[in-house]
Amino acid sequence: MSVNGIVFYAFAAVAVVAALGVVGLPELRHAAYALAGMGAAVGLLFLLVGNELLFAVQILVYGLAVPAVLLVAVTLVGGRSRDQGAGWLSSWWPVAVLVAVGTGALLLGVVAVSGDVWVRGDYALDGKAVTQPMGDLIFKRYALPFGVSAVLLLTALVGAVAIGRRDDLEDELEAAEAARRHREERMRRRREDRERARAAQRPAAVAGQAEGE
Amino acid sequence: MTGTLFHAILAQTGTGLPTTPTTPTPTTTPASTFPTILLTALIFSSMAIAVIILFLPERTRDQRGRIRIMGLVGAAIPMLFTLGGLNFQVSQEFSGGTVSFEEKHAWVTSFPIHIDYHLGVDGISLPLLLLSTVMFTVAVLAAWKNETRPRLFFVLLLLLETGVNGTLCALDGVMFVLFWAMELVPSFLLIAIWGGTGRLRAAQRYLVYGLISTALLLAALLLLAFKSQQNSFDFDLTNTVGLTPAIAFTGFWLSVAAFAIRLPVVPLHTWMPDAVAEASPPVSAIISGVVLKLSAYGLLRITMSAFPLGVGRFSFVLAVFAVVGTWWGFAGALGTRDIKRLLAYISIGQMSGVLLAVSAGQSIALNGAVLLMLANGFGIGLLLLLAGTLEERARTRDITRLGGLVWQMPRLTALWIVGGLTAIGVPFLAGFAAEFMLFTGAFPVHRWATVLVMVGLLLNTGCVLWMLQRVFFGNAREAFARIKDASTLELFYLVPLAAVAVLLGLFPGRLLPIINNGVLSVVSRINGG
Amino acid sequence: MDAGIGHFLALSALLFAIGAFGMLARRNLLGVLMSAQVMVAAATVALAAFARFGYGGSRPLSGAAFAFFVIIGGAAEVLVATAVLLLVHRRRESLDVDELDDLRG
Amino acid sequence: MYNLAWAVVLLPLGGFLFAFLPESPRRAAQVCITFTAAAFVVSMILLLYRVAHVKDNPYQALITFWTFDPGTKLQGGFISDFHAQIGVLVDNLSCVMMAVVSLVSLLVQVYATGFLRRDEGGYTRHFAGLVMATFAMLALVASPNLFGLWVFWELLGVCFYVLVAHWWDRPEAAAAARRMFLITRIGDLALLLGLVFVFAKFAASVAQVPAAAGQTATDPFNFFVMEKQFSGAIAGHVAGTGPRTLIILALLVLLAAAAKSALLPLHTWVGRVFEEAPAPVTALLSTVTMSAAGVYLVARMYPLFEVAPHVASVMAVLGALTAVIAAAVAVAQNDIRRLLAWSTTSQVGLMFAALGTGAYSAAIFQMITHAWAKAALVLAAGSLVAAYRTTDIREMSGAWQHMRATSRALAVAAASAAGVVLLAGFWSLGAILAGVMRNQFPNGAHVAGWVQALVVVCVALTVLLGAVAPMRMFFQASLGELPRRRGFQPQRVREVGARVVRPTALLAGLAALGGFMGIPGVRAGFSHFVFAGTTRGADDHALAGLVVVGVLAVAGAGVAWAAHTGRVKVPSTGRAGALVAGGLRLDAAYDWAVANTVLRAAPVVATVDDAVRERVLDEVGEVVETAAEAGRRWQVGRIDAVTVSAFAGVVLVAGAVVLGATGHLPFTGATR
Amino acid sequence: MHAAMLAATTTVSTQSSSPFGPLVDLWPEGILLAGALVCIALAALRPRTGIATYQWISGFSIVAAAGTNFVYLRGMPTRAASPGYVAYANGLVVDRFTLFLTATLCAFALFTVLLGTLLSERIRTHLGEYHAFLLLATLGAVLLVSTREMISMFVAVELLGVSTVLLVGTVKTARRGGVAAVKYLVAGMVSSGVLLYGLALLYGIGGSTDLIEVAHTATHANAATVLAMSLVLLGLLGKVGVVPFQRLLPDTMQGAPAPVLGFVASLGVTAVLGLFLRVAVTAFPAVQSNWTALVALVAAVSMLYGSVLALRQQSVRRLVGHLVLAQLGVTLMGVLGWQQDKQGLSAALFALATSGLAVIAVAAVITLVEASGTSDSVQSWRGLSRRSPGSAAALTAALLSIAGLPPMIGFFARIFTMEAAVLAGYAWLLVLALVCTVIGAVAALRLVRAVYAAAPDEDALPLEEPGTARAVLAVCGVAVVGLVAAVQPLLALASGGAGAVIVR
Repeated sequence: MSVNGIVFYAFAAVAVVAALGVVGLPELRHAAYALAGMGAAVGLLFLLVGNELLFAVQILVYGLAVPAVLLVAVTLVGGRSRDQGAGWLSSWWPVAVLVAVGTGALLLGVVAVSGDVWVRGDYALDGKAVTQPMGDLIFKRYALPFGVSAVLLLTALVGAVAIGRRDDLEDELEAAEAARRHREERMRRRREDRERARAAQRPAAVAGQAEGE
Repeated sequence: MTGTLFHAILAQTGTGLPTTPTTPTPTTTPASTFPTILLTALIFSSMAIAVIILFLPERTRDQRGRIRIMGLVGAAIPMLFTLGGLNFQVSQEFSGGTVSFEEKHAWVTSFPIHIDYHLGVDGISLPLLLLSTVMFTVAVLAAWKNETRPRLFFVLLLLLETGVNGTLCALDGVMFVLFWAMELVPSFLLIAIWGGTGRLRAAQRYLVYGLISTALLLAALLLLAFKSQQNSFDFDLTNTVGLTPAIAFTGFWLSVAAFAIRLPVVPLHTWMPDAVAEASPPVSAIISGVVLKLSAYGLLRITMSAFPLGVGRFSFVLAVFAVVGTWWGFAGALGTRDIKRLLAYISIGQMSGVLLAVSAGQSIALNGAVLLMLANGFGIGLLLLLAGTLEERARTRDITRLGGLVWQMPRLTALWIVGGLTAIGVPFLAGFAAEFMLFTGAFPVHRWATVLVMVGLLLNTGCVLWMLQRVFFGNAREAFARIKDASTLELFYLVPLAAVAVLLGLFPGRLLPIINNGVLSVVSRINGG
Repeated sequence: MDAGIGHFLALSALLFAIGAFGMLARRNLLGVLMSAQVMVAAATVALAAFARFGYGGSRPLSGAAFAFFVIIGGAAEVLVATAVLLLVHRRRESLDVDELDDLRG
Repeated sequence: MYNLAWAVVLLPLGGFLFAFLPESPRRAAQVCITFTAAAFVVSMILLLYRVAHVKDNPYQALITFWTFDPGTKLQGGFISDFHAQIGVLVDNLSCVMMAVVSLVSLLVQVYATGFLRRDEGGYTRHFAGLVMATFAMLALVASPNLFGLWVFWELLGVCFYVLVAHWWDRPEAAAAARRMFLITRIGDLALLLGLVFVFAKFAASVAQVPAAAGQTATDPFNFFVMEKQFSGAIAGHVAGTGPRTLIILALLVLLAAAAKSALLPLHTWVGRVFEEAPAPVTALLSTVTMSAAGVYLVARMYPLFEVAPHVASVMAVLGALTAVIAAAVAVAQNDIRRLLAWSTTSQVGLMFAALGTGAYSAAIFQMITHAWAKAALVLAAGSLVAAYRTTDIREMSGAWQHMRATSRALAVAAASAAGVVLLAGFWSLGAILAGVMRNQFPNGAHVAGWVQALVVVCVALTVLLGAVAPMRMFFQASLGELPRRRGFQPQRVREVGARVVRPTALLAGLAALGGFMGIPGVRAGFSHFVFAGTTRGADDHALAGLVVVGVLAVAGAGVAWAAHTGRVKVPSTGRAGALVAGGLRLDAAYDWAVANTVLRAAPVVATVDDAVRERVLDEVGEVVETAAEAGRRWQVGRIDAVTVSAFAGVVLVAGAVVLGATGHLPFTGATR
Repeated sequence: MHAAMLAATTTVSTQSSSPFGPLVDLWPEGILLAGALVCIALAALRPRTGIATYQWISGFSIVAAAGTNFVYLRGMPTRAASPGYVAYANGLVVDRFTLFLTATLCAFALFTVLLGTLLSERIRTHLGEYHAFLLLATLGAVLLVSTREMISMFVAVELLGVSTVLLVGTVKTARRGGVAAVKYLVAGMVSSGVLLYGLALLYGIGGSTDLIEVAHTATHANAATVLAMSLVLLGLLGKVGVVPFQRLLPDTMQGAPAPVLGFVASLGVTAVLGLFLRVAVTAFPAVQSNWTALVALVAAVSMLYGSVLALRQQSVRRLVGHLVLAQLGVTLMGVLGWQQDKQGLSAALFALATSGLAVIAVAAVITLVEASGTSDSVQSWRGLSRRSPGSAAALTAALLSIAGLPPMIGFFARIFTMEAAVLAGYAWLLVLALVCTVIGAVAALRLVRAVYAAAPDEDALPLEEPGTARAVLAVCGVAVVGLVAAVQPLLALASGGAGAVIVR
């Protein structure tokens, strides 16, 4: 086994373990840390395939930024499920296991039988810097997605602010909203009362009419 | 029209010489000189009026009155168009061709299978158009006193009329389905809103059966369009193409099932007495008198024209259904105490006669079948309207609780008798020529079935008479002492209907050349034309 | 033995399945969000591996570029998702998948 | 000249239409009577003209009611136009019939003006109905083809449905009308089937029949065309037909006639109608319309029965049995209306027996004399019932003193009906007996010997028994003193007025003298004028018939006298007696059968419908609805439901597609 | 700013370019973006700006963006051989397909903007952002329908998805809005994950992010290709919201604010399904039988699920959601006959455009009804016809159209898709579609019956009908019926678009 192989297995093991941590650690805080670990491990794998740019971006985004945002969120919401007794897994987790195993089996199975279907080019990575070609690609060939990504990020930012901020007017709006709900609820109750009264009056023979909404 | 008839009588009675049947004299005026927008105008005028009514207010009495007037206008315009067209055709003896007033425009051409905006009437649809438009006009009058949501009522009624008239005029499969299904929702709502106590369930059943029928019809038409290799839904084209037996049989059964649901044919009929009994009188008259005739029309227009192989192959099965239908109708009529249900069962029995004609596939029988549709439409329609007036007065439709009403309402009783005798095919009323020709035509093909249908219809007769006797004759009853006879309005719309039934019975010969012209094109398909 | 395309793909599939399990099984929506990021990472691993070992066919490094955009898109997604989750939490005092069940038949 | 036939037919129709114009019922009645009288006058003119021009060919004129050229081949490869024509046919038979019908109708209507109270509701309706029935019957006898005959045959039934139900506030009256209508509808149906059968069998070959003068060659329903067709069929000249065809057709016609004329076992409506209908209606119905229509139909279709002698035998036997049984039952009746009803049935049975053995002229002759006698009897009986307020003849007596004219008419009519020597019935019964003994159809055919023997015996018995009932009725009602019983109003027993008496008397007079037109051997006699076939048959056995009838009739009258004076017991006790007195109770048996089959089954049908609708078809919908409801409830709102279902679905679908593509799935139908 | 940046980059244009030169192919996108930026800026600078201003801005942007279509159309080659202008390595394709869908999407967006009036009270803290998200979502949608390249596709999907999440959750105080946003988000993450993994595998097989090149390279129907195809298509269908993502539409529609409900079910669905059409017919020639089988399966189950589950829904919104789901199944059925001679794609495009209109009409009615304080339960919609006859009529027409009943325009959509499916050999699907049509119609008419046949609650208010909403209602309601007269022109346009998308 070459160094390359050893390094891969090491990073892969870390990534898998960290991923398991993300899905399996009861404490959300720990899961967020695990996510950072997984991001870093994957970033290192990017380095293994010789892509420094991706490595850098991955470490920045998934190693740092995303876990940080999530950690903040976790802190804001209190870290863990409110109901400690019910555990961190939803009640349907056996189904989830089944589905996940199915997914894994499907993907791994296909990968296993598809050893030679992948496209092979003549581009030799070794000894060549990829950052420059990557930059060319991103800014020339993929200029449109790049621009759109910028718009996407802008949207996300504006959206996060718009959704996340707590406005002065919010209480007022909330009161109006509560009034709406209250009114709907009241109308519903009244209607149900009327329905009951009508059903009581009506002889059983013409119960067919009760069907009408 | 009648003038020329009397002239003919006098001319014939004056001599003792052999008379020859009047042969159509070729005329030089082609039918196409008539404005070809006629049918479009006929179909959509009622819809246009409906749209106008939609925007009229209905708060005050005057406003409601205006709505009624508009409703009458919306129903009368198509009737005038139809009468004009009929008169034109009577004078022309359909010499201009099988289909007249034809309008054909390419509609959808981007698709592999084209759809045409193709309208036209032939000898089968024109008389039925008369039935439809007259009945709708009468229904508007019959609903004159309706004070609950008149706007919606008339809008729905006029939309229904558009659907019915469109179905009768459509000469393209998609247009046929379009109009065929278009009447579904208005009639569903008409039952569900203005009906009796069980209206919602009845409406629901009506709807579901109607939808299934539409789906089956669509399947049949798609099959036809695909398999006939004509790349068009147009009846003209698709009908001329021979299909393989398997396809023809499949399409045949699909279309038969579609129409059997709505005809209705036993055992698919169970929704029908329900719907007729629960709907308000004008609506039940329209549904039973007009809408259900569309399926009989469809049997001729689609099943027989497009899938003649199936008609030939499964003729006997259809005849069996016809026999079962008449007898079942009789038994049901005998077994019910509700006048409207009784009328519905009578109608089921009579429409089975149409099925018999279809199974026979003979021109005489089919002529009789078309006449029977008219007679049944006018007769049952009249009776259902009368049942409405009766229920309005006596507050019940239970035959066993009624009696001796002739003392209070002699005029209405007279109309009941005319309607009843029309329905049972007494000479000189509309049903007579129909049944006679139907039996005469069908007998050579299905002897025993014809005999059994005849007996079944005879028994239907008995039911009608028995009902009339129980309801109207006997001692006057105290409970009904305050009942009044027909009002002027009621006479205004009921008497013309009865008159039409009588006229149709006296002079079926005026319509027969027209009808036969349409029937011949159908029969020619059966005979491999 | 060097790590080949198969290894990377196997790792990717494994990560994808793990992420899927987390998405389905985690009770807290933030946990679901994190698990989703595992799935995204699985995809980027596959893309990068294809870009390396498949040499990207006629379009060298396209996969790597794709991975780049995926990472950026993922970040945007996390941002918005977090904001929405915080909003919901502020209203409902809960982020449990089985408690937010207003929308039902 | 023969065009006058149109006037005969249409004048009553005019009467019907104009009857509704005047306000007063009296005027309406006058209008009806006037038009009927006009029709009678014209028909007499026509008859006399015809008598004077007896060599003329039959005259036909037609209105095409509707017709069309089907234009295509029918199955079986023949082409035929369809004709629905009505019209008039003037030949000897129809001339005579028109005259008799219009005369009897006229007299009955006159009688009705006195019989009915004007203040009663339905006066106008009654007259309109009578005149409409007259129109229907006149048009029926004048019909030149079977189609027209059937049309008016139906119309006649409808008219009498209305007429019989004149007192419709009585449920029994309405029930009687309904019973009559439905039973005669059987006949209508049979006749309709016959029409259909004719068209199916003979329409193809009409073109081969040479058109006679005044005929439409292509109308398969025309009587003259049919005559040729029948002979052609028996000779094997008409494709697709043969003796069997003719037998079926003849049976249908016989059934139609039997229902209309109330032969056994379809006679059950007659008694009820006699009980419930007004006397004028009964008089018209039992003489020249309903009963006569059946006889007339057979007479018109005689060419058919000539070539179907087996059916003729059936008809003869049926008629003879009906005659003798009904005569026997009539003897046992004490109800005057039932007595007359059974008597009528018996007489009509005789006519059928005569027709069935070739005695065509005799049957028609009997129909006419019977019409006069029975009309007089019914009208007189109506007067008696009105006077005595009872229908039981045992409670009537002494009319001779107080209702002299009616009683005289009754006496004459009863004697005539009984066949007392020299009265009309004597001649006609004699002709029938002679004809039966002769047993020869115009084409030379005859019924089997044993049939003939049976028929002869039956006819003779009928003459004997048939004389008893009317004579007994006369003795009982007229002789003796007025009855003394509680509530009886002697002052009511008096003549109502000339309008009632004169028609009765006139009819009785006809019943007395009208028979002289049919004295055998006289050159201008009835059988020289009305006969079947092209030439008149021989007059064998005429004298024998007359002698036997004379003896039997007198004997019967004697029996009646004996019964009246109590020397002979009317068999009205015991099981058999009760059965006979009750009129065989066939109607009750029918009622029972209907009630236990159809009426039991009908509600079942409604139940089945409901069950199918609600238990089966609604259930199908219910299954879908249940599924939908279950699915809706399954849509729990929790968020992982979305992800789990989505992911599971993705894995399943993708897995299925992948496995399907690599051939690991057994089902590969999706990968087309 | 972005426009400038985009202008500065060089493009790799392989085919003919637009009348404006390659850089200006982004006219509609640029206009929409500019509109969004203006909205954001205005919201930041003048927070008190009323909704009318934003509606003017957004409306103008949308109309202008749609208007550029005519400019493109003027020089558009009609021959299918050179279907249109291509730029950014197939990342931007402007052909008749794009133009048809762009116009459709802009129409949907415009209607949504106009419906916003009744929402303005509830979102007055972030009116500007709301309109910006609308425009950005439209931008994402327009990009989606004009790309056949993986990266652009993915980014546009993300943009549309993120904007939609924000729109669904835009009424921050609403109890259900946030949950709906979360549901949409979570489902979107699942579908994104699936789509992404599928795209990754596809890249591995095809060696390029350009689907045209992938189609040329991936010529073997092996397991990996099939899996990639399945994942890509299922991912995209997941974004649309058909089976197996069957809960997406009903849930989102139940929770979203009423105008957004229509937006999601019309614009969102149309855009992604448009992309789906392009991807399906472009990228997988080797596994054609497999992807049609998959689509047939999904279509069948969607139809059945949607129509059956619609039967008993208590909520009007969910009812409509399920009807739309069934309608999407029918639309997918049309995709089966994707070859040019079967016109399945035209049918699908036709169905998308028409059903979108109907959905917007329903959304307009829901907006109006709920603005009067009525909840979304079928029970409380009883007697609507007496409270607002016009709304009831439009609702009926629109529901029937979605359910595919004659004589509404939706019936034609159904006929065409059925025809295409049958031409492609899927007769069994026709049978199923007919059954589902019946069931779906029953479900739709249940609401119609409630609206017409029952009396309204005594305390129900008459509807307030502001001009813009009424205009939307009138236009869509009339269009649903009136377009029947214009089936052929519309179908011809769709057919032109469909002709362009099939690359030989």
